[in-house]
Amino acid sequence: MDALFIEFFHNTGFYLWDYRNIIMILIGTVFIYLGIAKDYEPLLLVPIGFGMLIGNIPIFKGLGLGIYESNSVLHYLYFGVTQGIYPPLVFLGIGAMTDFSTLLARPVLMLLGAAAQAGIFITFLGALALGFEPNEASSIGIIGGADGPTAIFLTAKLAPQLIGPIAVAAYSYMALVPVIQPPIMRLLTTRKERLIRMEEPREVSKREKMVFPIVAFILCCFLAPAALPLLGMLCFGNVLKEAIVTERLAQTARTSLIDIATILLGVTVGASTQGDVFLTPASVKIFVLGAVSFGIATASGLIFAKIMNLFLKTKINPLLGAAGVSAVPDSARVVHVVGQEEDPTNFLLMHAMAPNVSGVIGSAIAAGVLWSLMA
Amino acid sequence: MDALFIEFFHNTGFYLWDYRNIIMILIGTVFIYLGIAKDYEPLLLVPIGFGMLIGNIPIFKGLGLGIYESNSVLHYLYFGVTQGIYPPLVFLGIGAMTDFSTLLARPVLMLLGAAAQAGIFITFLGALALGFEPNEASSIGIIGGADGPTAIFLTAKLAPQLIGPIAVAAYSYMALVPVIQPPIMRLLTTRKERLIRMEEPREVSKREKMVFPIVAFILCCFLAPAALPLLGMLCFGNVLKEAIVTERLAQTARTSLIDIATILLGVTVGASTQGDVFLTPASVKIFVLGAVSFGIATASGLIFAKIMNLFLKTKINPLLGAAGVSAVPDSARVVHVVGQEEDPTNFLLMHAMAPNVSGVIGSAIAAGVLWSLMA
Amino acid sequence: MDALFIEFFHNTGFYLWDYRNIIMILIGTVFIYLGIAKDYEPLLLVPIGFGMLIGNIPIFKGLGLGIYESNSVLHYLYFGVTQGIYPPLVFLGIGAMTDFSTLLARPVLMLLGAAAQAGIFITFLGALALGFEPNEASSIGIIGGADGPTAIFLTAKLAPQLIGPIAVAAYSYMALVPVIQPPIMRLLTTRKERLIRMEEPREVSKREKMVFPIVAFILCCFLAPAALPLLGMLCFGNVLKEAIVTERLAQTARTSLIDIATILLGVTVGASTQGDVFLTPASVKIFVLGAVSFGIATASGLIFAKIMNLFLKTKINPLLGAAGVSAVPDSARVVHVVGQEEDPTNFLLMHAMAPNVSGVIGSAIAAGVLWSLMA
Amino acid sequence: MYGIEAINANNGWAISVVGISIVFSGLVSLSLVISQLHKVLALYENPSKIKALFQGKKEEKKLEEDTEEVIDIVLTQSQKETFKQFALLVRTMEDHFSLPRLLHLAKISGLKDPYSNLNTLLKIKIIAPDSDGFFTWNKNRFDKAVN
Amino acid sequence: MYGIEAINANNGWAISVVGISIVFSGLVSLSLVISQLHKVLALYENPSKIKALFQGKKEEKKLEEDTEEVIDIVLTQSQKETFKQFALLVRTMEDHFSLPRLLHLAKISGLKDPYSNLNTLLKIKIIAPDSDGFFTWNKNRFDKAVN
Amino acid sequence: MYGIEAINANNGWAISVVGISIVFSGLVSLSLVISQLHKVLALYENPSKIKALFQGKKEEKKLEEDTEEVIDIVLTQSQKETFKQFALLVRTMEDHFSLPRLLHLAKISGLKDPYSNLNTLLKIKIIAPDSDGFFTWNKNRFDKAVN
Ligand code: NA
Ligand code: NA
Ligand code: NA
Repeated sequence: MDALFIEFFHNTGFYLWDYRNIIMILIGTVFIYLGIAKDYEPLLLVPIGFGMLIGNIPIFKGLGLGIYESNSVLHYLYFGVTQGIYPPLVFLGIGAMTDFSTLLARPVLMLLGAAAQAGIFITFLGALALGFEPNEASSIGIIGGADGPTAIFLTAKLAPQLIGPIAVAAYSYMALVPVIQPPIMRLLTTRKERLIRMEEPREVSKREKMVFPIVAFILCCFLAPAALPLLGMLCFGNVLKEAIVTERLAQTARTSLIDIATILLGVTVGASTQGDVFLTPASVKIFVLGAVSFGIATASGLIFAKIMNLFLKTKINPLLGAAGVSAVPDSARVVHVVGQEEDPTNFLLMHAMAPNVSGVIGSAIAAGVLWSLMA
Repeated sequence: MDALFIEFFHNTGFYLWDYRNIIMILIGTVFIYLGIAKDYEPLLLVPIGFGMLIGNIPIFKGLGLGIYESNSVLHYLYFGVTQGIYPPLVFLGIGAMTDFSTLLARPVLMLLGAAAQAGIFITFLGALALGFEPNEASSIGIIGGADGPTAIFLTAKLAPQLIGPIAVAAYSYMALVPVIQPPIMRLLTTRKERLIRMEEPREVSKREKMVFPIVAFILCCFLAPAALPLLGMLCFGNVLKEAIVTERLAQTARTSLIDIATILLGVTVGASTQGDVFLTPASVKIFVLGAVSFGIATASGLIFAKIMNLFLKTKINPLLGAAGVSAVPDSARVVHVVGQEEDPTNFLLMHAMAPNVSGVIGSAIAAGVLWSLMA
Repeated sequence: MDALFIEFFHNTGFYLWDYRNIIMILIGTVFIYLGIAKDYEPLLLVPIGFGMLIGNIPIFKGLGLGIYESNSVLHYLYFGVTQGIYPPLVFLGIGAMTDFSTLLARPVLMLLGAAAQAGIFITFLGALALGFEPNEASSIGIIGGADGPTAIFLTAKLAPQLIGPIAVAAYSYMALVPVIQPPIMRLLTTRKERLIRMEEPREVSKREKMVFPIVAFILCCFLAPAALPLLGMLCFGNVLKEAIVTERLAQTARTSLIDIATILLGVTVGASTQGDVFLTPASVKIFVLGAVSFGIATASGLIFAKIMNLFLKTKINPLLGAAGVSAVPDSARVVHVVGQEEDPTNFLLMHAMAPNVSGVIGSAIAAGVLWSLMA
Repeated sequence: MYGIEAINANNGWAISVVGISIVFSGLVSLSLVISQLHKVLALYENPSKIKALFQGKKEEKKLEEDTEEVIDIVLTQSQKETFKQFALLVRTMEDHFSLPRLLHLAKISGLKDPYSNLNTLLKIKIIAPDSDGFFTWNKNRFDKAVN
Repeated sequence: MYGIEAINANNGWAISVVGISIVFSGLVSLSLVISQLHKVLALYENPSKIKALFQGKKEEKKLEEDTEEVIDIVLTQSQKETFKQFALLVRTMEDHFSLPRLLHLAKISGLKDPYSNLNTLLKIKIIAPDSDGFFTWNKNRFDKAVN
Repeated sequence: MYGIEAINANNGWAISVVGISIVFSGLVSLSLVISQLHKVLALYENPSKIKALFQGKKEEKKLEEDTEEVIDIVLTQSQKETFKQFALLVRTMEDHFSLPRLLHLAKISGLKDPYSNLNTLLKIKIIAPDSDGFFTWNKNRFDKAVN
């Protein structure tokens, strides 16, 4: 019997644990804390954080417990990540909850959503310079897209072995947007610029909203067919939303369906960060590059906005440029808050949503381009 | 760099497009329009229509974008169609929302639901005559069942290569029921017949409703075991609905579950209609046969109702026969509207639901029979 | 044509039926009846009951109708059972609806949840004695855990061929808890004991509830890593629930997600009970052992409670011990009812929830231990 | 192969006849069974009806008794909210419902602090035990308490 | 391989330039299209507006007529409940809605006894047919009936 | 093989003893940890309580100020509907909530025209900024506006 006790003890976490598991468990706990206490992207940080706990319980191989063991439950649920199935489903839900009115009211703001994607490609160069393979570099660059599902989708297709670190980096920085962006925004804009008021957007007709997703889908996917899975579902969801008659489908897409996808995506991505595979020099580089790419993306958006002002009659508030990184809706919210520091009566939020959502489209296109150039 | 631009351009839809893609994109747009503007079966036409757009974006092979490429997201979602998994789930939801009261109140009306299925077998003969293989002919015949999930299920089992055209034909004609049926109904019935009023159905007890799905399931599946997947789920859903205590399961079955299945079924079936595989002579034949089968089904229902009147003491309104084709609830609604043209105070809708729902059972049995005779 | 009629007739249930199918269909009907009329665990008995009907329609092999035919729809849905995927999803939902307050208020009651698991191991010995293999004996023992998903999960991992009988036994006895437990409770407790009143539990802070699932998960899974899939999801669900900010995810987990998992789990487990594979001597032994294990579990809980009272200053009502078998919330409800027989003003329910939910954790740990010792 | 020839070759006529006959025999037999169903069930149903009637009476009496008493407890807004939700749940149950089942539903529906709130409901007699182990909802007192 | 060397080796510059240009051309062209969109749609929209206006008037007249009559039917509480749910459904439809569609929605939303209740609604003229085959909801009578 | 023999052969006794002991050690250690938990958390919690108290006072003052003013804007029925939904959302948030978060929730919950409606709410001061960058919901004005 003692033998059995000892055998069993050798299978417990108290015997099998490794300092890297402990580190990851602490990180996971911090993620959960940030999500709950600081309300940073809770819908993602909490599942990912708890997933980190699940993934870093010290387990013995062979029983089929670990996410990397082919017959484990986690492995089956992880399938939706590795095959890039969850991200389009999440986009379907996002499409079903996104209101493109502000974008339709002032299309020129879409350019800001394009400019901010410069972060992706500059980071791509940086990653190459740090010695990553082109496919890995592309996946790292996409972190600058500030769009979790897009990053996971592209990485699943180009560099599956990096899903963990890239997803975690992307979501961490998306959560830290309120910390990362403001200093850059203050640095690159003058008080006078931050005080600029945007005029009320024009009223947008129901029919415009209805036609938009169809036009946007055809146009963007003709240009970048590889953006199909993401943009297709995003626009499909939006059609369901705007076409009243399909409200019940839109409702399900924006509740049960996206929630289920989010839960499973979050917890499995978190569980994929097993200490031994996650705590590597590559991950450190990825985090550094990720931070850089967020900075560059923000800066490009701001600067491009200032350049636009040289040509526009009615100036736009350059802070809006920072919302181009997407990270919906946090970066739009940051723009709003920074704007209000100067003038509490200046309501920038709804205007910031335009570059914000076009940033989503922008990074989906960028992902498509990178995918097709690397594959 | 120019080289790269050119290479990329060669991967864009602007270079890869084919006139058939454009045709399908236009058809898809028409589907979406009919669904939204004309409110024809929007829950199916809109997803299928947008699916057609997704499936006809010109893409380059090899990346895993197309629905027919084994590692594409669309392919994984399409699995539920090719393996016939979505249709039973849809039937589960339909069962959880169907009220069989009117059927229980006047069981004789079930015969109309049987008669209308003649369309299936006559079309089957027509398809054979046009040179289709028996398995294909069966799948084409089932279009006359006017029941999308049933048609998709049988086709997935017997002639997977025809899923696209048969599903599209089935749903198109189901959507066009308000256009196809009325003329036939007016042609085959006299004004006097159309004026017949149905007596109030008797009150049906909760317990009857509770026992019905169990009895119906056992009886029908003993007779046609191959109808098991469809009738099993239909009756199971209805049990969950009628057994109050399982309301929460019925609620989920009739909302999230059926919606998710509908979204995925619709968009992937739509995406399966890639111009090159869809625009074929076979598809044209299928559409012709589909139209015919709807006509025959409607006619058989009407004529059988008139025959029944020769024997019944209290005559039934022969228009009800047209509701036997199922296409729930559109054909019942058509019966109601045509009836009101003659007498606006004649409320036929609830009576038409009886043949309507028995038409669903009828075509499920027919599908079972064909499946077992062909396999 | 006659030939065809005869051929078809040979494929109908009227020709293929076997007395065992009829028996199982009757059992299935009884399950549905108990669920609906007696309100015994309706959410499980009704799906399982109807699943029995589905699984026992006499079918001909080869077409892909039966749950054991690799290309049948039922087989695909059954995959979630055989791979142990549904149980963790169900636990996710349970976690998202469980309130651990009473447990946190009086942790000592957790011991009752541990004591009741003795039933598992004593039954395990009994099963060995009746000639079952160790892996089978473990799966049979876990019936005493009075926790359907746990039983199904462990059996799927250790003795898949027994899933049907073990799941049915587990759920039957869980449903029969109001019949099985009371006599044992009256037998093993004195009136004086049954009259003991529990003092109001202290108020539990939101933060305690928030930290609990994390602590519980890490602690239990370090000790028994193989409990990871079940406890991980249970605690994850509870985190989503307690962390307000993720309410929408918790909401989906406790509605659509658990309902879908429950429907599919119930109906497929039911369908797996095909007469020929289910009605065997082994099944009979399993049912006998199952009944025994429920009895022993109840007894152990009660007796342990009485032992605790020898050491506690403020005595606890030994009836609470019976709630340690989990079977949430029925056994807690039984405790409450039996308590009220003696004193209608003694409200034991909320106190009984503490051993009740710790019984869930207890049997999950037991399952983990057995799994790791057998595999 | 085309036309009649193809039909004959594939035994089309027989298949069609068999097919439509099966469909008919299925629905005909089902309609026959149904037409008898309610007669079979009729007998089985009466007792329950009577019982229901009987319970109805009992309840009225209870209500009258209560109207005298007063509720001497102050409820917070959030409590009132929760009580209203409980009221909805009870509406979905039989007149004489089981307390644990209500609690179960309350927890499933995510009502806040189901235990303590249920306790209060019992304390202020909005939920009262009946003679046979079940409980009844006293709408009367509930309205008083909530408004 | 590291630094500029690695970038050159992997054709990084070209890829980046191509990438960002595609992103821009995509969003620029899209914004151009959008900016024209509402002008294109403008014409298409007017007729509908006029029609809506027209219908609005028709309805007012109908309402006045009704106010005279009285509702001589007693409704159970549960009927009133269901009617309120029907009212909500109707709110989601056009002013002149199709009865079958309403029934369909009612069944989908799991209202109880949709048929008989709909029938009652017609009998007490809360739902009334209009001239062109559709039906309208008579809020006026509805309020009378329910309260 | 049967009986005791089978148990011995399969090392049954040891397995059972190990098994039950693990279960116990798991739940015992967990209960020990829990029993200490609230003491650990106790200290950590006080500050927040105080703060809450403090905020509570601030708000009252604000309310008083408002009661004078009047709301000089006419709301459509649908606006009122939406505002009520906003009210529900706010109830789920802290007293001093972040506007973007509210907007986010509003969009997630599919309220109609979240932007314009939120704007109106700000214009008619139902949502008012507080001193430290967050916003508060003025129930007082809300009731006036909606009823
Ligand atoms: Na972006
Ligand atoms: Na049909
Ligand atoms: Na247990």
